[in-house]
Amino acid sequence: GPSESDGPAQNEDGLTTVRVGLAEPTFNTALINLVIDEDIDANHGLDMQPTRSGAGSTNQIAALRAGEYDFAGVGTATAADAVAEGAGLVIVAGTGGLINNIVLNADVAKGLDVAPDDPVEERIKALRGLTIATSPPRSSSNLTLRHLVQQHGLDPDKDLNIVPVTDTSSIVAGIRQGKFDGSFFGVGVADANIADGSGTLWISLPRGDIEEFNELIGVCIVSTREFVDNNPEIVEAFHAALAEAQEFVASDPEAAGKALHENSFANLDADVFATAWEQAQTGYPEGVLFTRENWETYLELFGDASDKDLESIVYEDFVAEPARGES
Amino acid sequence: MSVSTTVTEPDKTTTDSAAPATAPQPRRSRARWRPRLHHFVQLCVIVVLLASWELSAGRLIDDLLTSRPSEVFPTFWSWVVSGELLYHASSTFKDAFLGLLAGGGLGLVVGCVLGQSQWLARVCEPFITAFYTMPKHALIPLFIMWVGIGSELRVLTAAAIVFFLVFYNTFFGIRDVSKNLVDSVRVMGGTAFDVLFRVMLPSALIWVFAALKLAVPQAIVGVVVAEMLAGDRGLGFLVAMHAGTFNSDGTFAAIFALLIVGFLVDRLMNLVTRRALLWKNNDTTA
Amino acid sequence: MSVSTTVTEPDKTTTDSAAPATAPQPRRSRARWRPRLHHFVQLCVIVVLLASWELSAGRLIDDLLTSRPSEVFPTFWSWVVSGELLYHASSTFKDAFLGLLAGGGLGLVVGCVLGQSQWLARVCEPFITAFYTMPKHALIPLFIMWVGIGSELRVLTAAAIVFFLVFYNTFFGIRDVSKNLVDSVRVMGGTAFDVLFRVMLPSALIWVFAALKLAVPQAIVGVVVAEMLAGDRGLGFLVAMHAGTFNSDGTFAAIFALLIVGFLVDRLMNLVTRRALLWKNNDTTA
Amino acid sequence: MTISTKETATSPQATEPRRVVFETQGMAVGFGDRPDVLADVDLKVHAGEFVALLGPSGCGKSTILNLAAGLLRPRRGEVLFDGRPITGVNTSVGYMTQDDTLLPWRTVAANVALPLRMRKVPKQRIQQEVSRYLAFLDLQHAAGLYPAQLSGGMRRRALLARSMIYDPELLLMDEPFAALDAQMRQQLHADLRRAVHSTQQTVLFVTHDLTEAAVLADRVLVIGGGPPGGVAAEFTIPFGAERDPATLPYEDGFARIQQELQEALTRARVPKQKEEE
Amino acid sequence: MTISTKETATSPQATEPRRVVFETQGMAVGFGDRPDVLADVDLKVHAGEFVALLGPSGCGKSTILNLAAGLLRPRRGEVLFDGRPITGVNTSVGYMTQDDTLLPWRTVAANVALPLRMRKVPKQRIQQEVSRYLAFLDLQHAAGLYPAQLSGGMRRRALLARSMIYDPELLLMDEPFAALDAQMRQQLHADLRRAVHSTQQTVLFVTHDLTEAAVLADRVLVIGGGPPGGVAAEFTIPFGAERDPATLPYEDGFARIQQELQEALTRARVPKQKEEE
Ligand SMILES: Nc1ncnc2c1ncn2[C@@H]1O[C@H](COP(=O)(O)OP(=O)(O)OP(=O)(O)O)[C@@H](O)[C@H]1O
Ligand SMILES: Nc1ncnc2c1ncn2[C@@H]1O[C@H](COP(=O)(O)OP(=O)(O)OP(=O)(O)O)[C@@H](O)[C@H]1O
Ligand SMILES: O=C([O-])O
Ligand SMILES: [Mg+2]
Ligand SMILES: [Mg+2]
Repeated sequence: GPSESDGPAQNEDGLTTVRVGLAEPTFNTALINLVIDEDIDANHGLDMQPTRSGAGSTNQIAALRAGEYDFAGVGTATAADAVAEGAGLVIVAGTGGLINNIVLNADVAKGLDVAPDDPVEERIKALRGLTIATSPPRSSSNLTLRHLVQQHGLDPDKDLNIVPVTDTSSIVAGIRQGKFDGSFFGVGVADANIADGSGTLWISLPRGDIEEFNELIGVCIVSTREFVDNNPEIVEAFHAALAEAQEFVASDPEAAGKALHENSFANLDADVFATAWEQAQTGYPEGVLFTRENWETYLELFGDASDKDLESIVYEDFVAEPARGES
Repeated sequence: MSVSTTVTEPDKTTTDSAAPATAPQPRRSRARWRPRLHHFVQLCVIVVLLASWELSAGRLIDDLLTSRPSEVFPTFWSWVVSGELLYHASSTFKDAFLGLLAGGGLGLVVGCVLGQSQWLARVCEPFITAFYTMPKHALIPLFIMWVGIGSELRVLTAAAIVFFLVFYNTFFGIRDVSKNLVDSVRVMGGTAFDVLFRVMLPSALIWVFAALKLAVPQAIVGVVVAEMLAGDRGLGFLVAMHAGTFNSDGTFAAIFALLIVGFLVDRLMNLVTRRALLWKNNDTTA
Repeated sequence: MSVSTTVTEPDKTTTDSAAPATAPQPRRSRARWRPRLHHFVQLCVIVVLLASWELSAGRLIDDLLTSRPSEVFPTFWSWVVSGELLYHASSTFKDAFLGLLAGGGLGLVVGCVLGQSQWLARVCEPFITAFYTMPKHALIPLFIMWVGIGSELRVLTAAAIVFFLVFYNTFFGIRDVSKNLVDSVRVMGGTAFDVLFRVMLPSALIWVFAALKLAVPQAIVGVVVAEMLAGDRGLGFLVAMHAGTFNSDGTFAAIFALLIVGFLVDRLMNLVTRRALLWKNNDTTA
Repeated sequence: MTISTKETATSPQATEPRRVVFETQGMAVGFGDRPDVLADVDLKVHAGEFVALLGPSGCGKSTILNLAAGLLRPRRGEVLFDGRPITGVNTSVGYMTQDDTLLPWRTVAANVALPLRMRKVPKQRIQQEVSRYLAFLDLQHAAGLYPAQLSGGMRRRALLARSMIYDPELLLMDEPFAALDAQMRQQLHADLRRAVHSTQQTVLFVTHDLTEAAVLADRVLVIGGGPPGGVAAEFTIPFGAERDPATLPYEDGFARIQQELQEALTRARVPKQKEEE
Repeated sequence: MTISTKETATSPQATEPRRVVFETQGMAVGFGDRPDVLADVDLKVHAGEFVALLGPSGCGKSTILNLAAGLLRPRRGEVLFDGRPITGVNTSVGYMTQDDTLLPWRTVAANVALPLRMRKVPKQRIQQEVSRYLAFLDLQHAAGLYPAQLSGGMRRRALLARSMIYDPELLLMDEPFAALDAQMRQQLHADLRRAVHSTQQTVLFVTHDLTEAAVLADRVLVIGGGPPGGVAAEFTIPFGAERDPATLPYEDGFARIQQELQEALTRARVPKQKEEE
């Protein structure tokens, strides 16, 4: 692949070009999309060149390491696993809490003797015996779902049937046809079911249904150790641009939502967007930080679930200075 | 190239006809296995390769990219012991086998039916060709929309791949049946039924077996790709899952499992086709 | 089956030898194309199939699962007009071609080298077999770890698949060269150089072309699977992306593109191999 | 035109009036919209007779056999079998073609048994007959082998056994030994004569090798002179039914017959019109 | 044992003392750890002579040709070419094997040109020679065709042209026409005799067809009596160099020779020991 040591180039406007690998737009990655759509990057001397592929976190990291990108948006769990295996990644921003929701097939939801507005404990226990689709084992979503049901006395291996889906292709159709009873995915996917009435929103993390997860950063932007060491000012500018986007969302969610819907989410039905944005807008961490507390919360919740030695990860090595929020 | 060794016995050189050349001979493959020089050399090759891998890992190449034998094989062994390997391998095989059965059976029937007519063949040819050559794996996302991500997906994928292989071969195979063979059976007193079951189908069977030699590995490829794209079991899932969590030991152990599978499948196919086509492969005379 | 039509002219029946049977004849494929009955029937088949698809869509089957021709073809056409199709198709072809070149070239060289020795062949056989039969697509996750998800991944995947096909065929092909052919050239005064370049390599070339007929579609499959697993361009990405966004029109349009690709590749391969193996396919006499 | 050598035939069949098994009357045949290949052909094959059709390549020899087997219809004239017109596939003949039509997936014994099995002959009877024929043609050791395991000569003998086992009224043989080497051909000539003699089999035999025709047949019809061709000459071969094909070429008079056949064959290559010019 | 027919040879070559091209002296040959296939073989081929080796299958005829081509070494004794022991591949011979060794990816002309191209003969010279040989063997129209487009007989003629074009001192031919049908074989016999006669080519020809041997050769060596076998009989064929292979069989005395060859061949099939019993 292209050598990582080629320093980022200046474009004709005097902006520094940086390559960013992103998944297809979901609300997990709304902030970085907002930065690009609203040209916030230019305010910080950067010209972000996004590549939006269908690739999951693992492939994003592979591409980053192979020198295809300077930054990539990935799930925290995948980043942590990679670092534990010696991948040498550094988090430069925490861009989202866990902006996931559980959506059930509407008929399945009706058939349960629990309602969508009953206490969250009841709603989780009601998942017993259901088939829920989510990302592959050990991805952030998968770990979170398992943890979630475990906390409420369900055995994720026995009491419900968790089916992994690598790409999101089957979710909407699957829920609609009853191929599975529900899904646990990033907001914006199964919201299509909510919008057309074939699905019922059961649990929403960005809405704050599960308090325990409020301190959790589920998605972040990473770069390589080498890039961060060689380009501290770019990393700082990158972080600052994202922080500006977060502030925009917090201060004027409607305008931010409008901008997103017009650009990155132009294909999304207006109702679907509205439902999703309603949940998602409160899910972005203040200052796009990834604090020591965030990391410790992650370890506490998921440290045991990983087969990697996450405890061996040194926070200062894992998180770039601007994202620590310690200065 | 090798010279027939059948005319060396003195009492046989007096016969005119080639008869003695055809006396059934003990077959080589039946001989009891005993280690030979090349087996030893093979062992050496393996040892040297593994040693250089082990020594270069972590020095010349990033450990994360290539793992190392001393970590791959214990991982592999732990799967063997825990039954995890058996679980995933049997899932892959089961789905491939079902796909083979469904796709192969359907391909055979449709091929036989359409293959009866020269004219039908000409009409269908471009469609068959297009589907035959098209990368069927690209249908997997569509299949996911149709049947979800369970066992059905993997079986359907394998079946779709196998169907076209077997159909194509049966279709063109059955049209390749010698008119002379058919005529000779009719003159002998054979009915249309005799012609179909005693000439057409057995003739096409060579082609079907040729197709199967391709189809079995392809069925496994189909299942493995489907497992990588979606699913929670099987050898393809094992590779994707370990690669997906940057576990190179596991990735290589899973690939090693697939290598063994490849080898065994090849040997098995040789055995099966050799038995079934005994009449074809046994030409001991030149 | 078809009867030779070469002895019907009166002035030829007087010749003893078979010479007249071999006078070059106008080739059928050179005849100017004109529509025939079966072309019309083919058109009908297409129309009927599309019509029943259109009519059943949304009634018998969920629109989301099968889309409908009236939506698929406008989508397809819009890609043609916008150049999107060209962009993705040329990406797929470029990567497949590079993979074919790299894998084929390397396979040819390594096959030639190892194929020289009977003994080497025996030693290597089990390793070759295992890698040959193994589902190479399972290496994609590993390749992703190695080279990322860009063009390199797709080229590497295609190359890995093609390498084994070409290598295998060259390796066993070169060993299949008739000893008689080699001896005859040596007796005529041929040097070792003559034997390699005038006998061995041309002999192996039949095998290489046989391998290519398999390898070209396989290279495309490899690239498409890689595009589906990771990437941001190519026909495989187009399928996966549209299926992934529940856009069944787009999914079918992309699959339709692959169908056309399959058909064109087959025709192209026939053309190329027919030209290259002119001497082999041209047996006009029985 | 009937050229007959002066010597009298020694076999009784050659002189007595006999039943006609196969006969064509004013027969013409052709393919598609092309002109006739054969026209005005009148020929007869009597019961117990061994008739050889000799002629250059493409003159229509195989076509005549296909007519007899009912695989082809004449354009004009009559093609009669046992006095009745042939209307469908003629299952009263045995047909041994030049190509190998043994079913490759059946052993020799199963191949030879096939006509009887299709005629629903009882199993035990089949076994007896197969053994008898295999033994007669020296194939008993090859009973369990597949065709691919046989030499060319053995394959020919197996085909012969299969063509004869159901006792067809007429045995059609289309250049059955053309692909074999001289030695093996000699051996099979002997086998064939022996088999034909002991079963009194009627044979219509196609060849373009004049020695083969002379060595085997009671009567040789030279086909040619076309297109459209016909029976250009007819020879009666006088050496009797118990002749030995291996030594026949060294007997007195044989060289004469060969030479006459050669001349007739050469004439048969020239189209009729040219001959008349 | 030398049986010579009484008639005197008419060609001058048969009587004059001539240079010996190929010779074996007390030669023995065998394969691996198995016993000798041939032993105590003394044979000579003189310049301009056409010698046929006749013998049953497996007796070692091809082995003798391989020795002459330098593709095989004797176990004992001498194998001399032009009086010198053969040490490597003998490029002074032309070798026409039973199998088709035309390179299938080269046209007829390119195949025939091959020996000259490898001998670095000037391009123009090559073209002339190729045309000459193709015309001589009636292949001029097939120059641009690939072997797969030829009939069996044309392929044989192309091989013959390729084996002769570089004017080898000795032409080795191993059952070159065994796979052809009788008619084509006859034609090629005539072509071969004509070619050999006009170039005064020395030939060592292997066959197991005694008529072919008698029709073509000046001298026939019957190989057999093994294992280990040797030269079991020798015949001089008296019909001279300008004979016509097509009519030779009808000449006086030919049947006699055939019969004698047949007897010698039959004896050659029996191992020596048994003969002595
Ligand atoms: N099915 C057919 N369609 C068209 N023409 C045919 C067909 N069968 C035979 N012919 C033509 O009829 C003529 C006679 O063919 P036939 O096969 O009977 O010749 P033959 O005497 O058996 O020749 P050979 O000795 O080469 O076998 C030939 O000119 C041939 O081209
Ligand atoms: N390369 C070899 N290795 C072992 N044995 C061989 C080899 N070549 C020939 N022989 C043996 O030597 C003997 C003579 O073989 P050769 O090929 O010379 O016979 P031939 O007279 O040419 O027979 P044919 O007429 O069948 O061609 C045979 O018994 C054969 O088995
Ligand atoms: O994308 C995730 O890995 O959750
Ligand atoms: Mg014929
Ligand atoms: Mg030989």
